[in-house]
Parts: sequence; C-alpha cells; structure tokens
Amino acid sequence: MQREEKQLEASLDALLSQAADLKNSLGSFIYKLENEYDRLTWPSVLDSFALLSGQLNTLNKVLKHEKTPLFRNQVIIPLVLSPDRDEDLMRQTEGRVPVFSHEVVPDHLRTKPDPEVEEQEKQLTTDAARIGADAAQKQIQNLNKMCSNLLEKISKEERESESGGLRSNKQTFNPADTNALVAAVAFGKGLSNWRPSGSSGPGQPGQPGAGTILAGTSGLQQVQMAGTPSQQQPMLSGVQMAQAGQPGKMPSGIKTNIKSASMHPYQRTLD
Amino acid sequence: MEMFRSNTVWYIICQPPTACGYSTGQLRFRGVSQMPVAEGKSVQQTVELLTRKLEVLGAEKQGTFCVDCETYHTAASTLGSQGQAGKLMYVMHNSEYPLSCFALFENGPCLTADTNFDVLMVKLKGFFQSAKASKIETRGTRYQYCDFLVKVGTVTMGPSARGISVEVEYGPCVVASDCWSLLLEFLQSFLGSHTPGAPAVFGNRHDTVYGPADTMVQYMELFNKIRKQPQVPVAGIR
Amino acid sequence: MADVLSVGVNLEAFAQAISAIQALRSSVSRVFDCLKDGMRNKETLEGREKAFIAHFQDNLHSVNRDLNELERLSNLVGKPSENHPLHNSGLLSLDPVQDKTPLYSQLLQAYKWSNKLQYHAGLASGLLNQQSLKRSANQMGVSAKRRPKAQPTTLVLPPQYVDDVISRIDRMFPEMSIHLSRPNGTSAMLLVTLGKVLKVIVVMRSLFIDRTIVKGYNENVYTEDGKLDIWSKSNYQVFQKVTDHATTALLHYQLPQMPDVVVRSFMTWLRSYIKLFQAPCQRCGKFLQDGLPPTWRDFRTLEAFHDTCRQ
Amino acid sequence: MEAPPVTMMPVTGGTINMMEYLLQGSVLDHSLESLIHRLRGLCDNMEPETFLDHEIVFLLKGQQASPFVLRARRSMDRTGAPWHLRYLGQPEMGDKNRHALVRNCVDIATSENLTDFLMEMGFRMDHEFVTKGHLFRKGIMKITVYKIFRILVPGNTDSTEALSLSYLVELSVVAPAGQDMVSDDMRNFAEQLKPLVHLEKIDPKRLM
Repeated sequence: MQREEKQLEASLDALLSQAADLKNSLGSFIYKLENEYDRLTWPSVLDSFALLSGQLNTLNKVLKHEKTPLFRNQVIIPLVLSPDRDEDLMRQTEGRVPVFSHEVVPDHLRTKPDPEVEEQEKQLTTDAARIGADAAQKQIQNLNKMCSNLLEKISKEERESESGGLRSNKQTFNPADTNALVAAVAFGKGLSNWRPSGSSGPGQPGQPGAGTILAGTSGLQQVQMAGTPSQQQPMLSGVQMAQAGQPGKMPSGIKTNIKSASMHPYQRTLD
Repeated sequence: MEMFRSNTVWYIICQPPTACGYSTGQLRFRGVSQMPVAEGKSVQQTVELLTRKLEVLGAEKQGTFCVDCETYHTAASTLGSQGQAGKLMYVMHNSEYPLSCFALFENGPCLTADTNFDVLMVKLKGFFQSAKASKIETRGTRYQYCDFLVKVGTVTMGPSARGISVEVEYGPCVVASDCWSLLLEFLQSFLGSHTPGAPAVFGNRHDTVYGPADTMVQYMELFNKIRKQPQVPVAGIR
Repeated sequence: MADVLSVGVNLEAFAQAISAIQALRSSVSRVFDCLKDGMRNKETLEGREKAFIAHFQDNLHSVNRDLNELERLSNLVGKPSENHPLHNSGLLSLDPVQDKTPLYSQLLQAYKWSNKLQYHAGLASGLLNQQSLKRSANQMGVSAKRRPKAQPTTLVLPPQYVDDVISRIDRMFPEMSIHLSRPNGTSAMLLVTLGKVLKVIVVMRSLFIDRTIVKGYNENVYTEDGKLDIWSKSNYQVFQKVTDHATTALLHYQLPQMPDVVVRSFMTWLRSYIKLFQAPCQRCGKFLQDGLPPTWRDFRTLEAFHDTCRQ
Repeated sequence: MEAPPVTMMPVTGGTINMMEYLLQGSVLDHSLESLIHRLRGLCDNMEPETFLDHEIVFLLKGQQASPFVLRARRSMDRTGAPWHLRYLGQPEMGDKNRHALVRNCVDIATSENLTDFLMEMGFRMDHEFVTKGHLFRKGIMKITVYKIFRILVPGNTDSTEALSLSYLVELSVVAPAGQDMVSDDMRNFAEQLKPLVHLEKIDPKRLM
C-alpha cells in the first residue's frame, strides 16, 4: 500500500513538472506571438512548435509509462467548498482561481464534457460519417472557391477606392508645371525677366529653332556688349560680392538693360 | 563623376587647402641661357651638372615629375562676330597634382579643374583647336633638401630638347614675396652667381597665399619664352 | 554527522544560489531586451510610453526580486575561508591540472613583480623629489617656501580672467590672431595665427602654458574629428625647430606671481617670428644654414639667429 | 613633404563619353511631403541631403548654327565646395525600348574663378537661377526634388522668387555610353513613384 502511494506521488511529481514545462513554453510562445509578432521569423515559430510537440510527447510518455498508475482509477472528491477567497489556492493557481466554490468546482474537476455537448458531438460524428468522401471533397472545393472569389473582390475594391480617392481628392502634380520647369532648366525659359531681350526669343511661337533665333539676335546682343564694354566685369563682381555676403550692387548699365528688356515688344509674358 | 550636385564627393582638385603642401615660393628660370656651360655642352650634360651639384649639397632624390602644356587657338569660326582677338588658351597638367588640370590665358585667370576638363576641350573642338605640334613638356627628377623641393627638368617640344627648367619650392612659406631673398640664397648655393631675377609672382601681389595655379602660370610663361626662342639644341644664347 | 549535514545544506544552498544567479541573469537580460526594443506596438505615443515604462518597471522589479533572493541565499552559503594570503585566488593552487593551466604560478610571479615594481617606484619617487624640476634658472634664487604658496592661487584663476588676459593680448598685436577654446573642462587651448607665417597651438593650464606646437600656415591643425591636434608635429623641419625653441621659451619666461606677464612676454617673443623667412641671421648675415632659416629669436632683443649662431 | 608621385606619364584624360539618362516630372508643393516620405522609403538608407545651388548658364556663339552651352553651378549652403561646370549634349529621345532621355554629359569640378575664366574664353552669361531642394540616391541612381527660383536682381542671389508652385523631380543616372539597361531600372523606379509623380522622358525641344 505504501509502495503504491509512493509510486503515485512520484509519477504525479513527474507529471506536474512536465506540465509546468509545457506551460512555460506555451507561455513564452504566446508572449512572443503577442509582443514580437513584427519581427518573428517563421523558423523561430517552427522552433517553438517543435519544442511544444516534444514536450507533449514526453508528457504522453510519462502517462503511458508502465510504472505510472492509472489515474483514471483515482477519485477526487471536493471536501470543502467555500465562497471565501483562498490565498493558498490563489498562489498555487497563479492567480487564476481565487475561490474554491460551487461555481468553479464543476469546471475544474470535470473529466468529461457536458452531456449535451457529448450528445451534439456524437451527432456530428455520425453526420460526417454518412457523407461520402467525394461529396466532402466537392464541398470543400466549393467553399474554397467562394472564399477566394470574395477575397479578390474585396481587395480589388480596396485598391480602386484608394487610388480613386487619391486621384479625386488631391492632384499631386500638374503637367503644365512639369513642362514649365523642364523648359526652365533646359533653356532658362521664364527665368530671364531681367536679361537683355536677346534670348527671350525661344519663347516665341512660330520660330523655326533656337539656333537661328540666337544667331539672329546675336546682333542685338553684340551691340549692347559693344556699347558697354565694361559691363561684363561689374556684373561678375556683383556675383562675387553676393557670394561674400554683401548684396551686389548693380551697375547702372544693367539697369538700363532691364528697362529696355521690359519694354521690348517681344518680351515673353509668363504663362 | 557620378554626382554633379555641389553637395557631393568630388575628385580632388589640387590640394585641399589644409593639407601640408607644395604651395610655395616657386620660381623657375631658364637654365640654358644663363648657365656658364662650355660651348658644345648639351642640355643633358648641363642637367647632369646641376643634379650633381644638388646631390653634393645633400639633396635627396625623390621620384620624378612631369609638367605638360597644350596650346589651343580660338577656332577661326568664332572670331569676328565676337570681335575678340585670337587669344591663346593653355591647358596644362602637373604630376604633382595628378587629378587636376589647369587652364590659363596669358595675363588672364587660371582655372583649376579636374581632368574631365580635357574631355570638355574635345567637345569644344569647333571653338578651340589645339595648335599643331605645340605640345611642350618638361620631365625630370625631384630632389628634396630640408624643406626645399627642387625639380630639374628637360623641356622638350616635339622631339627636341629646348631647355632646362628648375623649380624650387619652399613649402613652409605661403607668401611668395616673404621668402624671395631666402630662395635666392638657396639658388645661389647650387647655381652660383647665375641666378634669375624675381619672377612676377614675387613682386606684384603682396600677402596673397601662393597656390598651385601660381606655379602653373610660371611654367606657362617659361614655356612661352622657350617657344619663342630660336630652336638651338645646344645652349647658345649668352 | 552534523558536519555532513551542514555540508549537505551548504551544497543545496549552492545549487539554489546558482539557479538564483541564473534567474538574475535572465531577468537582467530581459531588462536590456526591453531597453533595446524601445517603445513600440502601441497606437499613440503616450500609450507607447506608458507601456514601455510599465514593462521596464516590471523588469526592474523582477531584477530586484532576484537580487534579494540571491543575497538571501548567499548568506546561507557561508563565507569561504579567508585565511589564505592570496584570498580566493589561493584556491587556484587546488587546481589539479597544473600543466594545462599554470595560472597559479603565473599569479605568484605577477605578484612578485608588482611588489618589486612598487618598491622601485618608491625609491625613484624619493630620488626625484630631491631633484625637483624648476621651470627657470632665476627660480632657483626664490625660496622654496614661496612657490607652493604662489602656485595654488595661480592655478585656480577663474576662466573669465584667463579669457580677459588672452583677449587683451589678442588686441595688442594686430598681426596675431588668437582663438581660445576649451574642449576639455576649464583648461584653455589657444590657436595663434601669426600673419601668414605660422600657427601655434598652445595648451594652457590656467594661465600657465603647458605645451606648444608650431606648424606652418598651410598645415592642418585639426584632427579628423575637428578637434585641435595637440600631438602631431609639423611636416616641415623649420617648424619642428621653432617648436623646440618655443618650448625653451616656455621654460625661460617664468614668473609665478604674475602669470599674465609670462603669457604676454611669450606672445611678444612669438610675434618676432613674423619675419621668419625675411630676417637674415644677425651673426652670419645669411638666410640659410643647413637649409634652415634663422629659427632662434633672442629672448631679450628678439633678434634672429641660426640655431648654431646664437651665443 | 608628402610622398612624391612617381608617375612619369603626363596626366591627361578624365572619363570619356559619359551619358546622362534622365527622367523628369514635377510635384505640387502640397504633395512634396508625401513624395519625400516615399523616397526615403525607396532610396538608399541615408540621411536625406538638401542643397541650395546657384546655377549660371553660359553661351558661346560661333558661326555655327547652335551656340555652345555650359552650366556653372555653385553651392550656396556649403562654403569651400568646388564649383561645378557641366556640359550637356543634345538630348536623344531614342525609341520605345529605351525608357529615359539620354544626353552626353561632362562634369568638371573647378576652382571658384570659373565665371571669370568662361568670360575670358568668350562665353556670355545667358541666364541664372537658384535651385533648392532634396537629394536622394539609390545605387547609381540619383533623385533630385527641387524648386527653381528666378533671380530678380542679376547677381544677387538674396532676392529670388519661386518659378512655380511645383517642385521639379529628376531621376538621373550618369553611366558610360551604351549602357541602356540602366534605363530599365529607372523605369521600374519611376513606376514605384506613381501615382504621386509621373516621371517621363520629356523632350525639351517640344517645349521651346
């Protein structure tokens, strides 16, 4: 008798420790899933699964061990039910079960499902057995098909509403602006309101090409340059002065140029 | 160059201003016409004479150097309409600044650029043409003596040796006019009394920091002088 | 019997202590994990902060708990015997595999050496104290008592005073610009630029000059991370020579009671290098000697001499 | 004195025949933020760079039909940076298989007396402007998003005025001639910026 008791105790201990291990790894796995889902890699998930299944296997082995007595034969009887808080129980169950009362005892000490549930389960099993394998396969396929159709429809809708929303709500670019900017970096179109009128030519419609225009206007350009031979120099020093942090003073020669530029009949108006 | 924004990495242009450098006190003079070489001595012999004197002084050989210069004419097509005189543009390289290219006008600005400037000159072919057989260069040996750097080179134009260039650089000093007397004394120590007058850079600009461009201007002036000199392979002018 | 029992208890306590240490380590690493992960996974910033702080606190609590546990257990374990001269390291001699890990003999050797070193260092310090370094010749005459009195006062000058003295000197010499910085605490570093001739890095301690380095005007005086480079010397022989002379000048100009005068006279002396490349030697009349210009400046007359031409 | 260079060869050269592959587009000011966000995600992991440049365009006229154009550019927010001189050849549209505009290009870093020198060479200032914006990189691709400012007083970069309410977006690669494959990468990248920005090959001649 004593020997059996000892055996029972030993196997219970083993069982408890296995269960605790299992619980721990489950806990850490759940923790991982909840808190590190954003950088959890599939291999590490697989690792966790492998660990769990290994521990389950050991648990099974312990249960099936020949020295393990049949727990089925043991009977647990609740001796005292109390509606008061039981600190010991609280500690042992890690805060899950605060009271040992009539409300929780049936759930915790249960060894079988509810009779109603048992009945339903039996019903389902017989139903499933009655359907042939082919029919079952067909039904599965149908369901899969419907699901994927639905999924496609939803995602399509989503995409369309998104891009449509963008298009209708907000214009993010303006093709006319693109053209204006490209022309500005390419030929300085629109940049040269102070410049002598010579190169505003390219803005004129109906002109054959830049080369001829520039060649044609170069005469005018040259007259101005010849008229104020020193003009280039002060202009440059203006640039350099600006670099040094002082506002460049404009030589008067250029001022008159601006005037003449703005009064030029062909001055391009900004579009 | 991959990037063109000014906020990116560039090829090194000459020396960075903070690096210790070869920026100073260079002068150059034509060795041939002033060296007291005996009649009949070749350029080669004169160079040897000079280098031997340097070695006796205690200077150490430190590799070689090369400076070349290409002349470009304004192509005929660009003349006239701009009313510009046919200016000559010189494009030079110096092995001391292997990634740089120098472009100069006589009495004009000297642009320091990276070697892509050579590619640009190809693109500008319609406007600037390189003068035929005008390429002139000087090659020779670098010597170091204390803080002095001496480069003695043979100036060649086409196949013929046309003269000798002597470049003396005094690294510690960055203002040319400050160290002229000092350089003169050094020159006398191995050239004897046949020392040149001060190059323009030592006189005209007080207090400006000497840069690689100043050296190139001097080389250009030297090359021009040699070019104009009648071609005598042997030292002849007295 | 009791002995056996106590050993048994002891061993058990050991096992517990080891597992407690493991627990402590894991909880500490959890703290670092938590710190490493930072705030995230919550919608709002506030929520993130709260969650992070709560999590962090939890972790710290568990560290605390584990530590307390460990401390409790360590009392049970009892103290190892301390009567060995090398304390715990003496236990190394119990290691049976002497040949593989000769730690114990090495330890003894090292101990012997360190004893010897201490002894010699003591002797050396005694000897050196007798021959204390004086900063200048005329210091010899001043009684030894006054110096220790003077020094503390000059070493604790307020930074503003130092700034003041330096800026006054800066204004005194137009061709000399002084840039003062304090990269490490209160000690000032000066970058003196003399015309376009040279740059001098001066390391100060209060108003005492500790070290100077002279470099060329075009040389880099900064390290790669943008700090003043007080260690590397000039690439040019001229400036290496001038650095030597400047160090000599530091030792010459010494007047502990009036440190500002010392700095001023040093700067005045330094200023005479403005003509480093332009002044011929006052003795031989030449510019160059062995490829170097006259690098010496007389302390009183400030005249230029070659190193070998000075009296 | 530093180690002397030992080469005896005269130093000439540079990188010959580089081509710039270019796609252009624009983005309105209010969408700039989202574009920047997207680019930060798409491009190499680096701190986004900004730039503020002053660009001057020079012309040299000969008796040939077309003038020779050079662009000089300097950074206004980075002192000490070299000037940048740029030659751009005639743009080629190419066929449908090439997804980017291609033009010859020569990039030269120069000293700051560039304008003086160009004047001496006979060049004449044609126009100037200021650009300000962001720069991104992905491999050899470069993406610039910038605003163009008109300069109101010649030579004075302090008083400027924005040209339009959009930022110009350029995707460019500089590669040796004949490497048309890069344009595929560029197309793919441009595809990823849709519908925020449409980067296209735009023939500037069409806009004259």
